[in-house]
Amino acid sequence: MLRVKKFMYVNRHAPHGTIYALEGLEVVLIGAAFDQDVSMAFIGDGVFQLKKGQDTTDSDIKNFSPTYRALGDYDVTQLYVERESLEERGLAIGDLMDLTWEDEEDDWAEKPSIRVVNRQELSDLLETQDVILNF
Amino acid sequence: MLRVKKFMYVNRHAPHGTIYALEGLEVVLIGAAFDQDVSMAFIGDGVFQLKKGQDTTDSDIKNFSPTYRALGDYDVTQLYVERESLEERGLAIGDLMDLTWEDEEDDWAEKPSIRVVNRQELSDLLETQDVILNF
Amino acid sequence: MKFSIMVNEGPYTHQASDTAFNFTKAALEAGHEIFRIFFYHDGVNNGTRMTIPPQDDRHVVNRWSELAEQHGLDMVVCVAAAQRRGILDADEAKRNGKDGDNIAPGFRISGLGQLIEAGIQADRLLVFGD
Amino acid sequence: MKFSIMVNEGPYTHQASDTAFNFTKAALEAGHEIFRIFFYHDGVNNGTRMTIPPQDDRHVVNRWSELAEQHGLDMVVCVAAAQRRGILDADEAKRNGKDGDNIAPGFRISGLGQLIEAGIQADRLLVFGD
Amino acid sequence: MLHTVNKSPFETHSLETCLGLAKPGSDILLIEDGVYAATAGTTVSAMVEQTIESSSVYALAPDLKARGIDPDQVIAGIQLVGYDGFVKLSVMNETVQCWL
Amino acid sequence: MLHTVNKSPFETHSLETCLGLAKPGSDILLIEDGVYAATAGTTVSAMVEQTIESSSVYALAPDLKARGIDPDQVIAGIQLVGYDGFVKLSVMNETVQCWL
Repeated sequence: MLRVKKFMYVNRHAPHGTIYALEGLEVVLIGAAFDQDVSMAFIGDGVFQLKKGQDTTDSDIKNFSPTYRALGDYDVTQLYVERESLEERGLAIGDLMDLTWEDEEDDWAEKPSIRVVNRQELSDLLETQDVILNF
Repeated sequence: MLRVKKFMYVNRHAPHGTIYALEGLEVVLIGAAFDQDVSMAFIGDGVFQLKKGQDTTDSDIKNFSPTYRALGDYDVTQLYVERESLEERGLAIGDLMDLTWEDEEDDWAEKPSIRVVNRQELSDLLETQDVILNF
Repeated sequence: MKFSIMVNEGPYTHQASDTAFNFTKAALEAGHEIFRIFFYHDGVNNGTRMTIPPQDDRHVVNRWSELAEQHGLDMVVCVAAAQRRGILDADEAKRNGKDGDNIAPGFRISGLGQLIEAGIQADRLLVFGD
Repeated sequence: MKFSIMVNEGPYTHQASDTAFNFTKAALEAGHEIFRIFFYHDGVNNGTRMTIPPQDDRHVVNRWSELAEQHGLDMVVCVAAAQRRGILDADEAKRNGKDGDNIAPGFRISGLGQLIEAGIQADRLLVFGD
Repeated sequence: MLHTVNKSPFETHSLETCLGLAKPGSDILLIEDGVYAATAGTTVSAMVEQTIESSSVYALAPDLKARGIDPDQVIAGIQLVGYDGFVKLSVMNETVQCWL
Repeated sequence: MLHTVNKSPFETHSLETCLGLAKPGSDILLIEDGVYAATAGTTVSAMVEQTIESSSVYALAPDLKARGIDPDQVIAGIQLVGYDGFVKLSVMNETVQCWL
C-alpha cells in the first residue's frame, strides 16, 4: 500500500482577475477525499484570496470566496499565509476571513485554520512536501 | 472620407513564451494594406522580439522572427525601441536584427527601420496616436 | 460616440471578457454605438456554443449572444486565431474537412482586416485582455 | 521512475504545452514511465480535434495524440474545466444536450480525482503552465 | 489620454511601465487585479500617491468591491467610478492605452 | 528540491519569489521566458549571481537558443541543459516546485 503523501497547494494568484484561485480550490475540495496529508500555502497575491468581504454583485462574476469556509469541514485545516506577503500588501490577519475547523480529538473545539508564518518557516514547510501543486 | 489615422502597435511581450508577439505581427502585416500611418513600439520585454539569432529548432516551436524582416516591404518602417528597456536587459542596438526599408523618394536608398528612443520620446509618440493596439 | 471593442482572452480564465461585456453594456446604456466587437488571441474562445458553466455561475458565451441579439451587435471572431484554437463555423469546417462546428449564435468568423477597420471607423478602440 | 504531468495552458497561446510535450518525450526516451498527463485550466484546450494550425507550424494537438498512441499514454482532460471551456466528448455532449463533440483522439474526459491519483501514484509530478 | 491597468502591481511591472510613460495630466484607471494598487499602506502606495499629484487616478468600484477592498482603505485622492464612469472617461479622452 | 521558473524576471516577480523561498543547495532551472534571467549584464543578473554561490542554477538550452541568447552571453556558473537534463534534474530531486 502506498504511504500517505504530503500534498501542498501553493496559491499565488489573486482571486477574480484569473480563474486559477477558483479552479485551485476545486482541486483542494476533491483532493480532500483521498486521505492524504494536505495543506495550503498563500504566497504573494495568493493572500488576497483570503481577504474578508469579497462581494462580486456589481461585477457580475462568481463569488467563490465563501467556499474557503467549507475547507474545515473537508478536513483541510492547515492554511499557511506568508507574513511578508501580507505586509507588502498592507494587510494584517484581521483583514482575512475567519476560517476555522472543529477538532474532533479536542471535544470539537473550534480552532483557527489560518496560520501566519514567515518566509523562512514557509521555506521549511515547502521542503517537507511530496507533491506541490501551484494555483 | 475618413482621414488617415495614426496606428501604433505597442509590443510588450517576449516572443515564444506566449503567442502575443506572433499574433501581433500578423495584425501589423494585415493592417499594412489599409494605408494608415503605422508605427510599432517595443517596450519592456517587447524588445526581445527584435533580438538577433533566434533559432527554435531545438524547442520545436515556430520561429516567426524572420517575419520582422518583411515589415519594410509592407511599408512598416517606423519601429521605435525604448532605450531604457534595452539597457535594463543588457542589450544594445547591435544585439537587434538589422531591419531596413527602401526609400522610394530617395532613389530606393536602404534605411534603418529601428530607431532607439528614450522613455520621454516614446511618451511623446504615444500621445500623438489615434489608435493603440497592445501585444 | 462610436466604440470598437477588442477581447483577447477566453471566458472564465481571465476577467477580461467580463470587463469587456460590462463596458459594452454600459456604453450602450449611455446611448453610444458599438461599431464592432473583435475577438482575438484566446478571445476567440468566447465564441463557442459548447460551454457548460456550473449552474451557479454566469454564462459568458450566452450573455454575449443575447446582448448581440438585443442590440444588433457585430461580433467578429478572427479566423486565423480561431483556426489555431479549434473554433469553427459550418463553412470553415467544411472547407477544412472537419466533422462539426462549434460557433455560438451572434458570432461570425472573419479576417484581421475587420479589426483594422474597427480601429479606423470607431472614435475609440478599447482592448481587454491579459 | 514514474512521472505525472500537469498541463495548465492551451496550445500556441503559451509555451507550456510545448515544454510539457518535450519533457514527456525526453522522459520516455530515458526509459521512464508516464503515469498520466492531466490537462487542467485552459490546458483542456489541448484536447480539441478542431484546431487547424498554419501549414508551417507544429500541430500541437496531433502531436499529443500521436505520442499517446505510440506509448499508450493516459491523457485526461478535467471534466469541470472542459465544460467551462467547451471541450466535450460524445457522452458529455449527449448528457448536456449539445449537438456535437470535439475531443481529439487519445484524450479522455474525467474528474479531478484523476489528478490527485496522479500525484499519489507517481514519483514526481511536474506542472507546466502560465 | 486614458490609461487602463489591469494587473496587480505586486506581481507584474505593468503599472510601473504605465506610470513611466503616462504624461502628467493623464487619466489612469485601475481595473480588475489592477485595483490592488489603489490600497493604502502597501509597498507601491507611495508610487501611486506621487502620481496623484500630477495625474488623475481612478479605480473601478465593482472590482474593488469584488476583492473586498473598502472605499476607506483606498488611497485618498483616488476617484472611484462604475462601468458608466469608465465609459465617460473613454469619451473624454481621445485615445485609450490599455496596459495589458 | 528542484524549482522551475518560466517567467521573465523583468516583467513579473516569479523569480524573486522563488529565490526568496528556495533553500541553499536547491536546483533552480530557468525555462521558457525564465531563461532571460540567465543573461549577463542585466538589472537582475546580480541577484542571479548571488544565487549561484549557494544553489545550482540551470537554464534550458533550447529555450535560450530560441530567444537568440548565445551561451557566451550567459552568466558564468549557470549550467545549460537540454530536455534530457531537465528530466535528470527531476529524477535527482525528490520534489519539483514549478513557480508558474
